[in-house]
Amino acid sequence: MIDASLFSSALTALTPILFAALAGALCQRAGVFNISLEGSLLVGCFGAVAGSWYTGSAWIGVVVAVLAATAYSLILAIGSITFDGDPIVLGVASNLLAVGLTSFLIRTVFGTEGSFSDPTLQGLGQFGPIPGQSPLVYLSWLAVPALAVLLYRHPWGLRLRGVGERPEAASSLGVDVTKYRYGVILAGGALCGLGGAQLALGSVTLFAENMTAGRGWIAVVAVMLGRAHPLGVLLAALLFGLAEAFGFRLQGIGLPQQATDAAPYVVTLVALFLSNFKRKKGQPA
Amino acid sequence: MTRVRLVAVPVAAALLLGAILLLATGTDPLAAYGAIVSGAFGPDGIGDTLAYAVPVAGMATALAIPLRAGMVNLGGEGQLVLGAISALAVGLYVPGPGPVKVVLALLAGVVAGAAYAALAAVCENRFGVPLLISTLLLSYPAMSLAGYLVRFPLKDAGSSLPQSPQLPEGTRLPELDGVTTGIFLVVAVIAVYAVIDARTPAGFETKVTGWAPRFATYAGIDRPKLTVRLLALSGGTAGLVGAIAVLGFPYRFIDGALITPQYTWIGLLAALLAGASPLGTLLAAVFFAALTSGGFAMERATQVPRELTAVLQAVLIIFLAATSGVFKRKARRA
Amino acid sequence: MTPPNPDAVSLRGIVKRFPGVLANDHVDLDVGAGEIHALMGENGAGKSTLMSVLYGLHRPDEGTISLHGEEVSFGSPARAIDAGVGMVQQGFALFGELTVTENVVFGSEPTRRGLLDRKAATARVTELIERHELRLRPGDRVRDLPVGLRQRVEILKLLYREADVLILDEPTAVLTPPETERLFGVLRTLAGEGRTILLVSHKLQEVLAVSDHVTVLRDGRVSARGRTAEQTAAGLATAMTGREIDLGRIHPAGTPGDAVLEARALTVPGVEGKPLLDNVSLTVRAGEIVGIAGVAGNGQAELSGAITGLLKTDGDIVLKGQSLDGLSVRARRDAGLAHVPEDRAEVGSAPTASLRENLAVGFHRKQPLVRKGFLRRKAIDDHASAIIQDYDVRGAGPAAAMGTLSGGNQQKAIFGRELTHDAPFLLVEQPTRGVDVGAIENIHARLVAHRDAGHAVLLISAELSEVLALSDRVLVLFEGRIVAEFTKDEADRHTVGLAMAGGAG
Amino acid sequence: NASAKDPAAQNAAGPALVLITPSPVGVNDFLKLAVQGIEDSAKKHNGTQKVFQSTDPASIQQNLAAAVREKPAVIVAVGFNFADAIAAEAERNPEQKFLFVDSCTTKPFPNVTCAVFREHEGTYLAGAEAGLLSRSGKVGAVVVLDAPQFHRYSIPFGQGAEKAKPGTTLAPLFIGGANPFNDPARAKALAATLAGQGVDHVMGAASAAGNLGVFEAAKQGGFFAFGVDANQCPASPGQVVDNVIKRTNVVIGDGVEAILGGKAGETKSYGVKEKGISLTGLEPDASTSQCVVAKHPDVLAKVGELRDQIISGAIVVDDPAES
Ligand SMILES: Nc1ncnc2c1ncn2[C@@H]1O[C@H](COP(=O)(O)OP(=O)(O)OP(=O)(O)O)[C@@H](O)[C@H]1O
Ligand SMILES: Nc1ncnc2c1ncn2[C@@H]1O[C@H](COP(=O)(O)OP(=O)(O)OP(=O)(O)O)[C@@H](O)[C@H]1O
Ligand SMILES: [Mg+2]
Ligand SMILES: [Mg+2]
Repeated sequence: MIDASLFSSALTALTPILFAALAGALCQRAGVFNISLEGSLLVGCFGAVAGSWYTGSAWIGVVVAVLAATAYSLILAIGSITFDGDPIVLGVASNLLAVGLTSFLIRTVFGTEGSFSDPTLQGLGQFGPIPGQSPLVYLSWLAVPALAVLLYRHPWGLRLRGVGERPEAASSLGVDVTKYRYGVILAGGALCGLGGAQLALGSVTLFAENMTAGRGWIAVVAVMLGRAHPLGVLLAALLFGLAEAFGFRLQGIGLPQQATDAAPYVVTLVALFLSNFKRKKGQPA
Repeated sequence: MTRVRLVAVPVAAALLLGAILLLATGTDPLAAYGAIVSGAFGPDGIGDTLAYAVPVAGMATALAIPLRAGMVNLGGEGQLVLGAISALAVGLYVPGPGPVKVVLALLAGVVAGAAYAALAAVCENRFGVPLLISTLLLSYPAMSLAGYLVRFPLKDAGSSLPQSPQLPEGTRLPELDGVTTGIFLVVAVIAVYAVIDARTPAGFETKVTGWAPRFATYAGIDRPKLTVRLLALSGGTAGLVGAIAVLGFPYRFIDGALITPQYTWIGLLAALLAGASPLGTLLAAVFFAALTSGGFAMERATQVPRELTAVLQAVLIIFLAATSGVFKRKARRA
Repeated sequence: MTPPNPDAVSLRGIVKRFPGVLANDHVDLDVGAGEIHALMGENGAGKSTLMSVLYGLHRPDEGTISLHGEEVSFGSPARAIDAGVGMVQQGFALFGELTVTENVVFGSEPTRRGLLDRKAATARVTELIERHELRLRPGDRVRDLPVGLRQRVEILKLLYREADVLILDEPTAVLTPPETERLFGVLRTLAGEGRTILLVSHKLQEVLAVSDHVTVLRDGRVSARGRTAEQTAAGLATAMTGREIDLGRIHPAGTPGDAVLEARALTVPGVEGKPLLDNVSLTVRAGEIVGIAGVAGNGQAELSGAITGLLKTDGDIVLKGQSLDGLSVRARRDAGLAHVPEDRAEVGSAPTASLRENLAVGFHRKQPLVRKGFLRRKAIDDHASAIIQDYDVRGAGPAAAMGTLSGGNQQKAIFGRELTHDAPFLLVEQPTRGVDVGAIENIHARLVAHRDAGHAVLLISAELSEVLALSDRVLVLFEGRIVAEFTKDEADRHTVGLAMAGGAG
Repeated sequence: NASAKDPAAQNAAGPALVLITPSPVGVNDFLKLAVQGIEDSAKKHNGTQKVFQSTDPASIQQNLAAAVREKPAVIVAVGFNFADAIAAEAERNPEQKFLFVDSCTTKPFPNVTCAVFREHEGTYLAGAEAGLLSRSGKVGAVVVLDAPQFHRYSIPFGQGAEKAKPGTTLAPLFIGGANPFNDPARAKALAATLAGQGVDHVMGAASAAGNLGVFEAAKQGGFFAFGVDANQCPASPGQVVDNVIKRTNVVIGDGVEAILGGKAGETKSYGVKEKGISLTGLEPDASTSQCVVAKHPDVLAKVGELRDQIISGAIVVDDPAES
């Protein structure tokens, strides 16, 4: 039941979620509620495949993914910051737009529908000591301490947390709240771009309509469960990835697929209960 | 008047952007838009539009109810599906005369959806899991459960598909011109919601909670209780929509059939767009339904890909968010 | 033609307009180095606006700013900070989740190899704390600090930035007399070092006590200015309001009747052993105002929460013979409780909703607003109009959003709503915080009239003079316990002040 | 895109044909073959054709209704999701002729001609290939949903393998999740999971996009996969052993011809015998198919024998969907 390939497949599966959850955590810290992760991931997937296809280089694909998802996150940034729109409306709308837009683009850019792939499409390939993992997998793990350092050891992180807690106070101390908020949303877009690139060029090498299949929403949950701390988010994503990979095993021993489908969500919910119980202790009634 | 202008400007902008997209792909925008309008509201299309509008408006109303108090229910899909499968089970297995079974099935849908949504409220009240997350997380197991049920205990014996048997003739909601008579139930729910919202103390307390949660608590409005109540109403409405769906054509539960059309998400968008006001939500839902059915008609008639309407729809919302005060950020915390 | 010894700060002809409001109308202000300059005026007179212009938060529409004779133009606080201007804003600008050190260095952090240099930051902050005897611990989280200490963190921020022009906008609004004294001590020292201090305040006595010069604004224009030594309280009040104000008004004592509210052994456990509210018992009678004096953070919030039911507590409360044990907020209100909360924007009202809706809250399940289960629009309108008229809420009709009212008028509306309940017991918290002298007079008169109509009133206020002026009995809350009780005659500034600092009981 | 592909044909005098698909055609090989079938039919009968693509149950119903309004000679619907909708329309419009491919209405209608496939026969043959080629004695399948319809791609695979090499075991896994028909990453993870358990031949019935995930896993894990519907070997040369092909184009051509010829209301089942189902490796162009099996003539010979036994009725492959 538990073997190296369990961890290996869990690792591959959680990487896009981890990137998106880190994006969400960063935004949360700066007081931006970002539920457009799903859409940004999908745009990243598309950008990655388009970039790789037209240049023949997977790495340029990654760059295009980052640029595309970053540009896409401008919707949330401009809408919620410059025009003070509701971030939930914008998030739901941009998730829906991402599905429509990428479907539209497969038709216009690749002249096909549903999905696009080609044997000559360049993927990221394998790298490093763990078999079957793309370089972006390692990058996602590096991003965790990097973001932790940024948030807790760098002046930007301090200011960013201040912006998240009391924007008017931060602004009165000469910190440009708008700039920081734009910064986190765009950086979040870039992280989602990496997540999308991993999904479309690392996990597999193709683009399929709506291929993110809810991973961005899981990231939203991971941000919550991980209390918007990079390490916490990593643990939450890991928990989800392991629960899913473990669910695959359980199918192998005869549990119906529908039961194993539900497992990761139930595990996550239980983890949320437990983490809240622990927090509740020691507080006044 | 200003309200009209607030909506008109973004609509015009979205149409313009759509026209540019269309020209870029070498299509006459007027012909395409004409096809959408005639496809959505023409004699052939209005039925399609209404058929979409029933579940979308129903789900939009379901999600608007807690949204009025600033509570976002992201678990509409699970509640919808549970309502559908419960109604189906009652319709199939409870003995009795047809009309009674229809009523019982509808009730079962309402109760199942309500109970499940209330569970999410309890998760917030008792375990501190924010509603947004608890509703979302609970949604997936519900969909899996329904999938399991139609795969095993409720499966259609004659078929190899993950679907239930059809409900017997008498246990169905009849159709009028391809539109389920469930439309009257949905309209009734919206009417009741509109009256409660505008004219009753309960509706007033809901709105107060939406405006300023701490003020509501100070004034003696019991938020945990209200959360349970609103979620139950929301889930109950979602369950009703599910029940109407299975009691209507094709009179059975097919795994995934209520999920793939995105009724829930489009409904949520409509509710958010209208600030959860009852009539605004209905209007927005019908508008989105028309855009969807018009999109298919346009594709059939002009070769323009229907995704264009999805793009138009989202662009419109983003323009609305950006240029008008229709849904400015509220004092709402996740 | 620069004068030989130019002023440290010189504002010339400052004009600042907001949509529909002329907040500053050609204001001139000169402040010398080493001077404490007080700025006074009614709510909305334009004090904060003027200071914000100086601090770079607003750009003036007209006029110039000079520092030490050199004209400057700040686009942002960052530029003002660089030029040596610092500001403690009305209400705090602190981050509760961050430590004292982090709050202090926020925005101009010391770095080493690109990262935050925590050591250097702590060392610098510790040094400043010691030099100015501010008695703070650099590692404490600000959220855990009482208000008085938070104010010191604000001062520390200015010192850290080496500001030589210090702006303090109503810094004493939340401080007790001893804390205020300490703050003024620090200010005097700083002025002695040659720094320039601009102090915004509504409190006449304070201004007279601490400042060297004073400028009064009315409706955005300077209505009086001069050396403080040459001013009188009555003169300043008239300059602020444009009318005579009876400052020394003594309200006659009430005639207490039967006990309305009896609280016994109220206890709220704290995080680390020490209870936040410790075995508090008190009685409030009909026709009596009982004042709770105390430094903010000594259990006032918990006491209020215990009574209103917003907080779960041990102990027992009886209102009009009915035990409130286990009753919800709503049941308590039904049992005869009315409540004016401390935070009028978030707790006491819904700023985005209309006045009509704000005023209906609490009446929305009762006759005549409801008939046969349905709300009556006309009745709701009439209800709102009546309160607006009775309580002299100015500047808006029933349809206006609450948030568009001025602070004083918001407070009047909330008072109107709560007093209209005609409940036997009224809990009032900080009724005049941030409200100008004119409005204070009005609110105080209302409270006394309410008492005289036979209601029981529990007044919680950080404003000692207010407690003394209104209360028939004064209880002092210190570290969660009632440490002293005074009758109206016994209570005086000195003895009560001493008890508030823990020096009695 | 959606409608007439060949404007010149619009003026043709022959019959009008409408094809309705349950999901976008795109790279879906099964549907691509259907489109090819309708195009060939239109050309052959000098008629016109249109394709309406649906995305969900609601749009299926609408497209069908729209097609009925056009009153074409034949409405062709491909995919099991049409059963209820066709039954309803056929009842309401007795004059309209329907060709229903891949499934049938529960109740027969005189104006509905059905063409169904016996995919399990092909899967059985593919399983036999897997059994013969497997070194580990373990074969597997990655299938979209855990439902009888889709068990046609898993259970017979194991049976065929067991037949070819007794003792071979089958491990099936199902995709499920939030988006079972479009989640290549999950399909890949499942295939990799199977490989981790020692499986070295995997039947891929994971949807158009999902199978690509299975093939990638095969490439990375050094194992082999089988495709469905059409020749998927070129998608991952060297990794795909063979494919269970469904000749939708042929079936549509036959069906349209029969209906235009006046025969309607029949159900015809297409299996190996009727050449509706086959393996790429058993086709004439196997050598250019890029399939791995082409390099194993011995295997093909044995599988060819099994095919003949199925055709002759000596072997009857159980239909897992009829349990
Ligand atoms: N940030 C703001 N944006 C828009 N309008 C504002 C803002 N702040 C205050 N106002 C408006 O300016 C007006 C005066 O506000 P302010 O609170 O300063 O009044 P005030 O003169 O102090 O009244 P009072 O003496 O009753 O407290 C109000 O109508 C208020 O709505
Ligand atoms: N951002 C703003 N937008 C619009 N109007 C404003 C804004 N800020 C202040 N005002 C208005 O400008 C006027 C002056 O306000 P300001 O805050 O300077 O008064 P103040 O003297 O500080 O009053 P208080 O004693 O209540 O603090 C008021 O009428 C206020 O409503
Ligand atoms: Mg004011
Ligand atoms: Mg001010």
